[in-house]
Amino acid sequence: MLATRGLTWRIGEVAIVDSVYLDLAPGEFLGVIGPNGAGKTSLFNLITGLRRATEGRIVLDGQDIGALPPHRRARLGLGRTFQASSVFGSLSVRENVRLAVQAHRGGSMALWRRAAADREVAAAADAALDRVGLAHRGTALAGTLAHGEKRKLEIALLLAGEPRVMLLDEPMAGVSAEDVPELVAVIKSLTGDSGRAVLMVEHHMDVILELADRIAVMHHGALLACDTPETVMANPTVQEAYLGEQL
Amino acid sequence: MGTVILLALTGLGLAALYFLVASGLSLVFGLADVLNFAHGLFLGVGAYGTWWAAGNLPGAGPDGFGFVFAVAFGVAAGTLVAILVELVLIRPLYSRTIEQVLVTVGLSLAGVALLQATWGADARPFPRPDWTRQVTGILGAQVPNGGLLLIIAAVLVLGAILAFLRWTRYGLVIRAGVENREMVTALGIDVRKAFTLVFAIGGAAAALAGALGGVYFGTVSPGQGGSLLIFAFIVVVIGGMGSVVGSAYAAVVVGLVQQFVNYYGTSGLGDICVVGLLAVVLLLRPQGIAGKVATA
Amino acid sequence: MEPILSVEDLSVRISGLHILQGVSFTVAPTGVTVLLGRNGVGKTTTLRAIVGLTPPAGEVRGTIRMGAQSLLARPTHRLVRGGLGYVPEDRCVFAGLTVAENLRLAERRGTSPAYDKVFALFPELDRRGRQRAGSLSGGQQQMLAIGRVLLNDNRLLLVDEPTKGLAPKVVTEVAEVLERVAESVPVLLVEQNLAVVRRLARDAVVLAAGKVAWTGDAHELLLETALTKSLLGVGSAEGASPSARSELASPAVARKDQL
Amino acid sequence: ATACGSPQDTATGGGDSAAPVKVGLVYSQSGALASYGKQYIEGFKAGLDFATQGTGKVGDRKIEVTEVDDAGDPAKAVSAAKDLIGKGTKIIAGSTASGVALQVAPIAAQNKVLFISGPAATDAVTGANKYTFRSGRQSYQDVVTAKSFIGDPTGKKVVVFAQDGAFGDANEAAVKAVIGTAGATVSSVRAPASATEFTPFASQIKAAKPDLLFVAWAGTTAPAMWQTLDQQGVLSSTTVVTGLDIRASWPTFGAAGAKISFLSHYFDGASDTEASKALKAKVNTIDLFHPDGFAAAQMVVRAAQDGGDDVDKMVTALEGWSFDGVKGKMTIRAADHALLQPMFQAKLTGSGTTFTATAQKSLTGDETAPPAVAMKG
Amino acid sequence: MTVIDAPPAQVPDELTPQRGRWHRVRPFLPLVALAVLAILPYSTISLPGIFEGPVNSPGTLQLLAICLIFGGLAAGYDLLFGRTGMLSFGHALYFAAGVYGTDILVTRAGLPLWQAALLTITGGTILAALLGAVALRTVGIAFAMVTLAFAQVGAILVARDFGGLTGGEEGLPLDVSGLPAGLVGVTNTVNLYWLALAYLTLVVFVVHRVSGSPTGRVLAGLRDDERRIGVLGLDPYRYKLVAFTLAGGLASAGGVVYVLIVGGASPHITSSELTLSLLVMVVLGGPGTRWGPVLGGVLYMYLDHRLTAFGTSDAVDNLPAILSRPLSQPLFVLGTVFILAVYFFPGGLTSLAPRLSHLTRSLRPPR
Ligand SMILES: Nc1ncnc2c1ncn2[C@@H]1O[C@H](COP(=O)(O)OP(=O)(O)OP(=O)(O)O)[C@@H](O)[C@H]1O
Ligand SMILES: Nc1ncnc2c1ncn2[C@@H]1O[C@H](COP(=O)(O)OP(=O)(O)OP(=O)(O)O)[C@@H](O)[C@H]1O
Ligand SMILES: CC(C)C[C@H](N)C(=O)O
Ligand SMILES: [Mg+2]
Ligand SMILES: [Mg+2]
Repeated sequence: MLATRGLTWRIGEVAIVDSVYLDLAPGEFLGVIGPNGAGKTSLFNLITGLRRATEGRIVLDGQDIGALPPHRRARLGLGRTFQASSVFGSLSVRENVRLAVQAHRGGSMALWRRAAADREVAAAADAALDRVGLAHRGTALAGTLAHGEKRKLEIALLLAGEPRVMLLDEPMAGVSAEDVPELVAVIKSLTGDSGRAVLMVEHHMDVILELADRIAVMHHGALLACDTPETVMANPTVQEAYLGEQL
Repeated sequence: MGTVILLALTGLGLAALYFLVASGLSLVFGLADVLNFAHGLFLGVGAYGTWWAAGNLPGAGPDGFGFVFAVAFGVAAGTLVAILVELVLIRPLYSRTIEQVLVTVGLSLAGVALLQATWGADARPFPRPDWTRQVTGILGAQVPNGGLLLIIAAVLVLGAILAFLRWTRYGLVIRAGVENREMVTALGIDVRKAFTLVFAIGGAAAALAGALGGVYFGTVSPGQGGSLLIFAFIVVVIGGMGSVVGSAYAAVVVGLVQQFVNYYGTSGLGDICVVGLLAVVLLLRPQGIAGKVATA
Repeated sequence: MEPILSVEDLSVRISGLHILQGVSFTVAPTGVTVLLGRNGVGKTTTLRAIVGLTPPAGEVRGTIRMGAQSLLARPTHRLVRGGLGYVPEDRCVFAGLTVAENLRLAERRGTSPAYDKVFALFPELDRRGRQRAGSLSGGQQQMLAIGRVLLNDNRLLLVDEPTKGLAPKVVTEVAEVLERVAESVPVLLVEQNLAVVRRLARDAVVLAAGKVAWTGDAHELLLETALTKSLLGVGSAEGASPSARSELASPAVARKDQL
Repeated sequence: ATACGSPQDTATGGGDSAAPVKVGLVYSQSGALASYGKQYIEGFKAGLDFATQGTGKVGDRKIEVTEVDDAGDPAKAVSAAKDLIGKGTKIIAGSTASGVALQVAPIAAQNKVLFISGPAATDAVTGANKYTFRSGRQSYQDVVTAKSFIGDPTGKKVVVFAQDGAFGDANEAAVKAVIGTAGATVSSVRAPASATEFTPFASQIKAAKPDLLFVAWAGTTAPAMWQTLDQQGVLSSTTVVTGLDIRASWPTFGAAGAKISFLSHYFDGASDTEASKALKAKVNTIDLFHPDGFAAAQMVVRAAQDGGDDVDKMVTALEGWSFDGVKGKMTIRAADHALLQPMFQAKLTGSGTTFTATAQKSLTGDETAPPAVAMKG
Repeated sequence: MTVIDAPPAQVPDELTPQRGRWHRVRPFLPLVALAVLAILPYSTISLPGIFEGPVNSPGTLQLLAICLIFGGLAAGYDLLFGRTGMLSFGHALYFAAGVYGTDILVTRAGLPLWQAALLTITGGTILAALLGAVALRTVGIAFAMVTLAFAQVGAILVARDFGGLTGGEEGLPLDVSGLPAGLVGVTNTVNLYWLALAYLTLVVFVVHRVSGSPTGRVLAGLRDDERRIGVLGLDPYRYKLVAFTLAGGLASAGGVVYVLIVGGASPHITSSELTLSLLVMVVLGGPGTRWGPVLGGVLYMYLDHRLTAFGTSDAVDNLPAILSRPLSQPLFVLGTVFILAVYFFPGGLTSLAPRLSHLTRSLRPPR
């Protein structure tokens, strides 16, 4: 479904992302792990078009999307969350999601229709909020949410776009341990549907192990391994490079 | 050949004037994040301060040491006003950029009007040593000494500011404070002092520009600062906000382009070219020549 | 033992929201005291109130004392110079400055900076001295943020979620560093990673709904799964019954350690 | 008073033989031209005193002057004019800036009130419409005076150095019309009004080697411009003519002043008329635009005396009228309302801050008469 | 656990239904205000000190008309600044295009007014679209400076008086001979007033509808996080260009009305100071609110015009020189008023209303 072919991003001489070959099958959940600074976020930025790759191709459903701007890629079904929450701070939580729904429905340049009158959009937005358990915060300004709530809202924004490929950048970062299961459940419920593929960066190994079908390990911009969780966890290089001495 | 040299050197004189205005603007703009429309006022205060001192202050005068003293007084006055503006008006509004713009816009209106109310709308002859009215023959070109004086002053100011930012602790604090004021405080540093300092430096550079600009133009008038300000802004942006070195490059480019195009093209084309240059630079390199680098 | 820090009836409002509603706890003069609680309960707000970084729209009431000295209404930079080290939640390194400059900035007047100590803990920082901090990875930035504070002698360290977004290996490293630091300086730590809490914490303070819900020995808290469940809440807030909620906030529960 | 009325009400002026004559003065009290405005109003007051023999009355009717500040902004001037007209004012005078004069003039014509433009120098006010007059000089008269410096222009080479824009255009056009048609070749060097560095222009002028350089420059950059012309040796290589501005600007010429031939609208001591004595008694030192205010007052009194409240009669009373103004004999040309007036040649001497202007020659109103233009409206 | 109620969302007010005592009446308040403004010229009430003459005198109506125009302009500018977060320093250009376009077409080309107006508004809109297409390749301060640069070119072109079209620094008086009689002459000032009122109404209505529309929602999103909008699948550039073009078109329409009211064009409307004043107006009133920019624009222009009278009044003249000299400079007073306004009404004038109601509520005895 999504494939990268020798994807490389250099700043000066340094390859931040170094010739990455990835394949994501429909319905697959691929976890990405790797030490801090391995280039995971950078890889996401390349795939979603926020950065231009210096070499290599990105193929979605057989189409090379490497030259498209971010919004065109999103319209082809690529959705992502950000490592640092990025929600529309001055809009209410519900408005945030409505905007995402609207974007998904085509985002026509309607200047004269009343947005609030669009019941379908509102219903879809409420459904997305419900799914992440934020329905009760609908009228709050997104900017005033606590960190964990923002993470949930990020996922709701993603959900609203009904992407076929989801890229989650550390969705658990900063979420209290006790809220993790809830968020994991939400993410799990997303992947069940209709052959949606997920690429998720996460440092919580238990979460990765619970969710991922395969795990890709990045190190110094390159792909160190990409295999089933068991194989990857048993790999001594991975243990040395990433996991270190377990607590 | 003589013409080219003359145009180049007078263009550099113009560039020096732009740089003196722009360097302070760029520092305040880039580092303290204040889009300071009142910068022209500091310039006016510097010019009027020098003018007033030369006429009224014992020991000061239009010549020799008296003139140096008058300029020092003007620069001190500009610096003082800048410090007061920062302490009284800008400080309570940190991190509220738009309000700061508004206040400085208000201040530029009120300040210029105040100068005008005090000393009248008309240009006043500026006291200056006679040698600044003369010319120096350089390779067949009769270069005005006032312009040469500006060039020398600009080079000195550039060096001083760079040294300050690179090698002093306050320079470091200023560069860090730009990014995250709160965090600088959380490291145990009183960041407000640093910003006052930035205003003081900016005010001093602008006041010096006012004083030397007065020498160069031969007059002072309340609106002088404002008209230089637009080009100074252009210089700041082309050079990259916060970058003093960038401002220096940009000032040279702007000064020379203006001078040469005005001579070889038609009048007014120079200004349009400069504006066009700004648009082109921003479209190709939105961060300006030097980019937003806090490293001076 | 006299506590190093005591917070009494701390109340914080930010633009109309009553975020902390009378929080009281103390920090022991040695070891790590951990501040726990669900997302958005006000942990960060508490730390920021202690170092005087409440946003301009905010209002702080109550008393905060370090020793005999009241901290409230004193400017942040004074507090920090007085030996209160703060490592913020989002690292906040100066992206445009080099690593070395970030460290140099943190030197406090009148003390000699302990570069050898910091570089021993984080050799990476020594190697990358000339790199711009903005181009460091998240984990490297966290090391810089901690290293920056450790340059100086502190009477108390406030550390907000230092392991957030770090790889397990780095989490372990950071935990080790904090463990060593805590041998000489008391630490008030906000942490979500219970493994880290288990390893470091001696005392625990649990916040719920803007109030202190539990204080006491950290291991006692972690051992009793029932207690962690009810305090740190498994399941959503909507799920909890009203009676259970009021019980949490009631003084009887909060003083469990003194029973 | 009722609280309801028609939205198209305007006060109806006078009618009553003892009602005061309302005169509105819309001029710059603040803004860049404030000091011109100050001279204008001082001149106006002195002139009113002079023309009414100190009574401030025309017959039994008091002249009631309302002053409004336009700050040099045509929009404010138009608002003020509409306000005054709405209140029944039939005579408006003032306009320090040309831009203001040009936009107030049509308002006067639309509403059939008398408008006497002040210091605004633009030629376009002359012949603007039947209701518009002027109490000051116009650019064309400057240029004719300039011409008097070169004797026979045939075969001479004349360069105009002027700023971009209408002021410069008008001067260039006038030089071409006055000196060019008399046989000289006229070329021009133009610079942006905002220019701060004049070396390129000075070089161009020098390269042209003119017999006469006519400079039309207004604004705060003028001293820098003069200094550059001097430094680059332009002033000592040819005859340079320009208009003499207000006294405050004299010291800014510095040493260059002695090398310039000035044409002058007026300076203290240029004439020795009854009016100038009366004016001098009031203001001590007469400056450039005092005579304009003075003449405006004389015209107002004349209009009120002979026209009563009938604006058309006022127009008739003014058209073709000759009077003794500060400058000497002034004549309002009936065809286009140009104000024919004496002009002067002057030299500037002195140093430091004390300079004096001395008259070299004076030209009569007929000698400096601009060509008649057709009345536009 | 206390459930913390979220503060009233500062979402564009169109997007959230308002509750409260007033909520039944509220939707009609603008209509009432419009009606009052429309019949105002029938009143002969004098407000000494506030206006020179009775409300229906031409001078007062002229002043009000100018104020209304600028209220509309500020509201249009707010579509860029307050609602989309684009800081343009060149908005004056499109206004000036409206003013000079109409003036030149009527005075120099002799077109009938309606044709001139139509051509000008179309031209102004196309100009905004073209320049916007270029300028929007940059963001933030760079965008502000590119727009400033374009406007500066406009100002230079006007000042240079190419082909004698613009009249340079002297400006270009409007030739009224071909204009409808109802727009000419002091007695017809009221018609100009109604025209200005119509313009203001149009702008407020358009801005209101647009910001309540799906596109308006995207604009609000752009203000917060442009990158996010892109990742959601919307092209930020397109939306910003639409907002820029629309605002430019509204500004040039304002120019058409303004040239009729003032009876000519003068170069100071091309200056960057005008854009800065627009910014001041919006911030003074309250950016992103429906009425704030309008109020700010009206108040600014009112002060700008009236302060000249204040400066020359006897009350000021009688003060000691140290006070009367600065006070007789209108710009000194205007500048000082802004500075004070920033400190005393942060968030703009419209933020006063909720604060006042807070005050009254706390003064009311508890029940
Ligand atoms: N704009 C940039 N300029 C220079 N270096 C950069 C830039 N962006 C990223 N890097 C560098 O690229 C490397 C990879 O960064 P990236 O953010 O992709 O890491 P990551 O795997 O997401 O790490 P983490 O788990 O800490 O978030 C880091 O060493 C970082 O310093
Ligand atoms: N500047 C602010 N304006 C409005 N509300 C705020 C502000 N800062 C924090 N809050 C609110 O205060 C509450 C507590 O926030 P705080 O960041 O202290 O929580 P936390 O316990 O640190 O959460 P987390 O574990 O997610 O970091 C949240 O509900 C948040 O929405
Ligand atoms: C320089 C002055 C004589 C200018 C004149 N007042 C004008 O407005 O045209
Ligand atoms: Mg990352
Ligand atoms: Mg927190």
